[in-house]
Amino acid sequence: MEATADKKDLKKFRKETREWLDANCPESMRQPITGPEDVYWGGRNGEFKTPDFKIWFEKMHAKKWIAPHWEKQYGGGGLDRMEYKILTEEMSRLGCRKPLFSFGLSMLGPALLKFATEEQKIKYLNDIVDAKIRWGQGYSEPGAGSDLANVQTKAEDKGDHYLVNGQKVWTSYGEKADMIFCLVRTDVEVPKHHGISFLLIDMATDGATTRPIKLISGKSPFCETFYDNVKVPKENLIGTEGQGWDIAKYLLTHERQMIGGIGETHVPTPVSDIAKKYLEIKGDVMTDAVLRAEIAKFEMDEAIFDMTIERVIDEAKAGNNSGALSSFFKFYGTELNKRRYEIMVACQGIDGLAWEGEQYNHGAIAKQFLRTKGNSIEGGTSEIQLNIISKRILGLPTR
Amino acid sequence: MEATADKKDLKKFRKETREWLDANCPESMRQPITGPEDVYWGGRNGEFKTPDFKIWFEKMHAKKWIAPHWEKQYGGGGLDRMEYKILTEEMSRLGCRKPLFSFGLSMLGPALLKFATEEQKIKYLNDIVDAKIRWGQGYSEPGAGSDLANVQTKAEDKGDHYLVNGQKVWTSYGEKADMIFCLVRTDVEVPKHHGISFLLIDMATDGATTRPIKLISGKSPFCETFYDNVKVPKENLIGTEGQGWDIAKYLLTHERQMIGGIGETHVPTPVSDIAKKYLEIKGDVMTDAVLRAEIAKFEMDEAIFDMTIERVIDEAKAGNNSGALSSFFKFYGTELNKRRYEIMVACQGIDGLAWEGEQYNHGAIAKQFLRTKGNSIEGGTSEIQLNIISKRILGLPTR
Amino acid sequence: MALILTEEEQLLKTSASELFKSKAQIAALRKLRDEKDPLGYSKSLWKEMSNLGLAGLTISEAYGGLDFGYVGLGQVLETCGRTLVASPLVSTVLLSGTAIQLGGNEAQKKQYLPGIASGDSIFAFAMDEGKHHNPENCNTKITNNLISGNKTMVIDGHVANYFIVAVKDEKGISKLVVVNAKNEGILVEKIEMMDSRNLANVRFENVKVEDILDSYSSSTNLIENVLDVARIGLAAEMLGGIQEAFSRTIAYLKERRQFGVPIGSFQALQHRAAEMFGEIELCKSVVIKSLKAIDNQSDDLPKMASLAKAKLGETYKRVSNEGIQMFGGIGMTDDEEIGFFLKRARVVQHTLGDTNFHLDRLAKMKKY
Amino acid sequence: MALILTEEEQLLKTSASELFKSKAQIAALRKLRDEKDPLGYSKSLWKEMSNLGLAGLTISEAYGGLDFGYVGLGQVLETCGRTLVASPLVSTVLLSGTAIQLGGNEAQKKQYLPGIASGDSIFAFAMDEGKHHNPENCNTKITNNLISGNKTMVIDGHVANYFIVAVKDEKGISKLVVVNAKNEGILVEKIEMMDSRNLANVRFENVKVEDILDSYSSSTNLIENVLDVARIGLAAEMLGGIQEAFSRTIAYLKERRQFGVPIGSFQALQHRAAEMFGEIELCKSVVIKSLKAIDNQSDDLPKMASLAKAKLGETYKRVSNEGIQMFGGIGMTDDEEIGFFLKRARVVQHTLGDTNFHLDRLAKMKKY
Repeated sequence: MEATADKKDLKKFRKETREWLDANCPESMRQPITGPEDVYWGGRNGEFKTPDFKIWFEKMHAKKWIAPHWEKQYGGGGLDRMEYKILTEEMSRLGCRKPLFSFGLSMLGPALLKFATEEQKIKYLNDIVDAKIRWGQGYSEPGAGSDLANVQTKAEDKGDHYLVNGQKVWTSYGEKADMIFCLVRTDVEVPKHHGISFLLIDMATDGATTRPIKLISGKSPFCETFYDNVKVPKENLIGTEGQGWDIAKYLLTHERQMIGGIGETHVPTPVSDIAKKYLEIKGDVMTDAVLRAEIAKFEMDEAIFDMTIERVIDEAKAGNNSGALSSFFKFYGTELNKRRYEIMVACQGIDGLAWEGEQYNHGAIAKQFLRTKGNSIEGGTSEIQLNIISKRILGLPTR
Repeated sequence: MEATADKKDLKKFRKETREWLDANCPESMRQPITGPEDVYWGGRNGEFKTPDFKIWFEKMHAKKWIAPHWEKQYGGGGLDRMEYKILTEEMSRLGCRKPLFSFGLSMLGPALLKFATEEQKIKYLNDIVDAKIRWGQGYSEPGAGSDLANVQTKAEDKGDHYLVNGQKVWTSYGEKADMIFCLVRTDVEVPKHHGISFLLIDMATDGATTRPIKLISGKSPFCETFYDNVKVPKENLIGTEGQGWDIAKYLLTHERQMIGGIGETHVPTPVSDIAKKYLEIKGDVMTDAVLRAEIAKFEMDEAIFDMTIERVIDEAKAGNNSGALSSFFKFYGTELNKRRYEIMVACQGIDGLAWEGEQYNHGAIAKQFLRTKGNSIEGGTSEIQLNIISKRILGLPTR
Repeated sequence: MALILTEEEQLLKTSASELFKSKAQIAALRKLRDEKDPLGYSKSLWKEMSNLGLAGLTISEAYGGLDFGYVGLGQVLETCGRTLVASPLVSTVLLSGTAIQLGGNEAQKKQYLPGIASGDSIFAFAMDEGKHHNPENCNTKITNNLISGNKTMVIDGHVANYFIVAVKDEKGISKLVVVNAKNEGILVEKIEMMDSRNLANVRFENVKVEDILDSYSSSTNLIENVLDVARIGLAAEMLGGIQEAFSRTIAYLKERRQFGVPIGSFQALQHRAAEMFGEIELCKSVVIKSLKAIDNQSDDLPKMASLAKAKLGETYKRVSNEGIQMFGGIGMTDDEEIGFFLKRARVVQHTLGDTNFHLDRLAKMKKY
Repeated sequence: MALILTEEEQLLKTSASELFKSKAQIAALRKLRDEKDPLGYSKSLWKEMSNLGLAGLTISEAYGGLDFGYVGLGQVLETCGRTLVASPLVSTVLLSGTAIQLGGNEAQKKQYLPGIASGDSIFAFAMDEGKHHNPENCNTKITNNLISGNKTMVIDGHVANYFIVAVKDEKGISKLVVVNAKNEGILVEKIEMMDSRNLANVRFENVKVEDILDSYSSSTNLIENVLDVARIGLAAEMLGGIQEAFSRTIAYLKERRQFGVPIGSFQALQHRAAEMFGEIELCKSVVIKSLKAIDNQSDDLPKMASLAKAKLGETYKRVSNEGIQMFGGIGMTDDEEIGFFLKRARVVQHTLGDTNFHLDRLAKMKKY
């Protein structure tokens, strides 16, 4: 009987949610985003691109739906699992954008919820929800790509603060970050995984600087960040000294699922529709038979990958925890995306390889294509994911 | 002027060779062979399938063309490099079969020529040419597949003889072999590569037995051979004690080139011709577009692989030794052959999977298809070849 | 429709698995092969399977079945795939049972389905007429209730009590008809296949027809529908074979030592294994989703069937090839069982359309 | 016809290689790109190349060339491919020079070839009219010695002194015509491409024609023959890029350390590298054999051209993708040069027919 009562409540919640969203979400905030400049990132220098961005953020903020599933004392909406799911579904149904894009919400938040002190949670989580701080991630270093634990950035204990020296790379939009969550080495005596700590660094501190990295796509979505005798207060340590590696691993699992496409609500245009636009079709059949076969195989794998996400979520709901699968999702999702763009470029022929010019949309396809090559590198390379699968899931021996 | 004289001589040699072959090779010995039962293997129990086999062997034997390029004291014809090439070309032009199939000629012979004593050469090489002994190869052991040096079969020094105990596998037609050339361990104290010796064992000796291995193709072209206190005279050792690994490596290079298709004169039917026989074609285009693309890619790679053999031979003639490439040829040639048979089975559909019945040629295609799966395992697996390429050619580091 | 099994379905899977574990290991198939068994399956096993209700899983209770649905049948087929169980499940239940259930009228169902559910009647489904699956290629004609034509690849054709035959009438309209195997004019030639099972070529010469299955919106749709259900069922069987071949390969990688270490410690093999693992995860998803599509009478059935048969065909090929390669020389021997999966993979690939056929069909559905 | 280089050809390759090593590293291409150079190539480098005779390699001595042949030109193109040298070699020498040499009459050769051989005239070859290479798609018409139509992907179209244009006459017969770039009615739009080189879209509106190239057995064959020669030349360029990208990747595998060891010690990467090595061996063979086929006027030219362009396209794609992946994050940066090969691989793939186009053409040649 209780279950029935619950169901009724959820039905009501869905109805009210939909009505509220429909009444409050501006029309322009229901359009797909066109790129990373087309969203509100918040932060000390955060700007609303149009008044609608501001309206939408403030409405959702007042409703406590910036972090709907966080507890109320942290600025969250306190929704339970089912309510949160319904809200997500209804937003996706109406095409509502997220009111705030934030690595604080998607990456740092989960770590704080699990590892921070109550005081830290109240301070930082509320700041995230209020869009006061724009966060960046500082894991990778020049010498350590896949070997993430090879952290060389040092944080020396100076009593009331750490003195940080070193360099990070691959910080997304690092030049715009107010603060960075970092892996630093606090102990050089112990084995490399044990001497790492998780530290929050304010980029306004003396000695902290950034430099954008230009990619093969011509764009610079990442930065190098440099730390030259940067003083970081002790209270900015999350967890205990030496716990950094555990926290990082916990977050990487989240990140992998994101990059692999899990939780993506955005449904891309079928490549076969794109192909039909650009390629010769005779009697409903593409004349480029080789590409046609490649597209059919791609669409098969894409459709079945989506089913796999669905299945694994269903299994998880039924209590079958398949956490180890995140490596598989990261691997397969990014390889699929690379295939997608190879096909898109092949479909558009020489036009898809133009770099500039209005009629070629300023080389958008060529640049996106190049960007996808990084998918199987960032967030743990495909090779690392395959290592993890073979060891943790298949139990194959190491040498 | 000397070069011109040489050229004239060669022209004459070619003419005479062609005339002799045409006059002496029976018509039935110019037909392609249908299988391993359709050739003359020689040996103590050797049988000629038809009188033509006997005629052809005896004519060639009298002409000293069983081993045309070996020196005369060993029963060879004493032909030089160019003459031997011309003879091969003319035989292939007329479709003449080899008069004798023999692992003695193709595998043991080269080892004896390089490593045996003069006495051993005179004895064994002449026996090979006279088809007196049918030879088998005893390298692999049950516990050692790719790890060929892990030889467990022991040969103990008993003064005038070795006492051999152990087991070999994958001896081609082992149950028909009169003698076997074997790797045996003569020293267990030294590192594994150094304690191996190369021994000739007469299978008529007490304690030597064989058992056929049935393959997934249903056929038994290989044997296990067992050695239970087998006494082998000391003079049957080739090279010195402990030199076995060097001899085996030398022979494996020969074998790899053979399996990879180098030196094969047999030109297989183009798969596209086979496809046309079994698949629907509309307006000169196969309706199975996916298979069509696969065939086009296969024929591309096959044609260019042939060009690569041609190029590497030309480079070798020009003094550019590419011996290390034998691993590449073994790898690529066998993988190509597996692709060929996958396509052939796909072309013939369910008919290609029949196992018996006259109208399905007694399952010949299905059985050949299954047999090809061993190509990338025997004579050093594909994985071993890739290891060799990455280490010896590319110079990639070992761990 | 969550993509998980109900408790009942899980239970069914377990009990089928226990039965096959004791009665139908690969050794049983080997025995049928080596003894050149004229039936090609074990009658006593089929009896036990029927007693467990497996033959009637998809048949309504009204006709003696359990009305358990195709997700359930799929679990049994998957379990059969694990040890390559030879039984009339595909011919009689998956293909013919489905045809009668979907296309038969009340009287026809009453007449045929109870025999199927009890395991007493063996049915064979005669569809194709060439070496490649092609439903459009049908030259078997029906005139005055008599049929004539040549059918190929008829599973269990040599032991069937009844045939369900795809024919065309004078107007060129496709139909499914029921023929009693005892009727005159039927010539059956048994073909032993690579996978140690049997197909038959069946010649019909003016053979009397018992029934025409005509209780479906359109008979062309009926045939496509039956084929799609069967393709999904075969995909479920393939899933069992793929998983079994893969887990045997992984076990071998852990056990076999070369150069002083287990070969499973070589990274090149590890990555190939990890990639296969991913492909198999995909296979699991498309199989359960397509089985559910049958039970839910989804409009997507044709698409789901082609996705399932194409993907499973591709993966079975890959996993069975890698199985042999990773087992090495041992894998090439008849004594080792991994080769049986390679053989089954190829035969089932070419049953009811191979990967290429279904990729092409998927492209056609989307008009490209 | 042994598949090796003569001493002269080897010497030529070495001297080209030395020139490019000092004057045309990838940094030179980067500079042209970053400065948005209006020509897209270095005039002084082109002058030096011409002084070395590179512009006249395939032109008869009678017209100021060296008559060195296409194997020689192929070595220079391969060397260009190694550092991605931007020059008018493809547009002017490989495409247009070949067209005039093959299709021009005595007077035409006398008029145009010396300018090409000396490096003074830049020629652009205007063939395609869409985003995909398709010689059959030609809507540019010639009437009363005036041509009208739109051409796409014209290499060096923005800097050409002359155009060679594929057109159709009133009877629908294909022709190649020479147009002076100064003539009225020509609209050139320069397009900067992903590989930092330039193509142009060229619009011809009633433009006067200087010459029609008509000294070849058939003008359709002339066009196919020119295209085949150019496809092989591009394959030679691609071979250089493939080898360079691969050797840089191998060097990086030896140098880059992770987890305390060079990443080249990981077997999974080793096997992928070894497989690429094999593919590159194949590439070398088809390039030299097809270059020789040009010089020997082999009947096999169309087949050889398609084999070369298909195989090199496939391999350049693979090797350039693996290059980025194996370089990891560093490979994604513009500072590192490996990405330039990825970019060039895609543009050259879609020039004169991609791998798919040529696989299809090979199948058509064999009527399947």
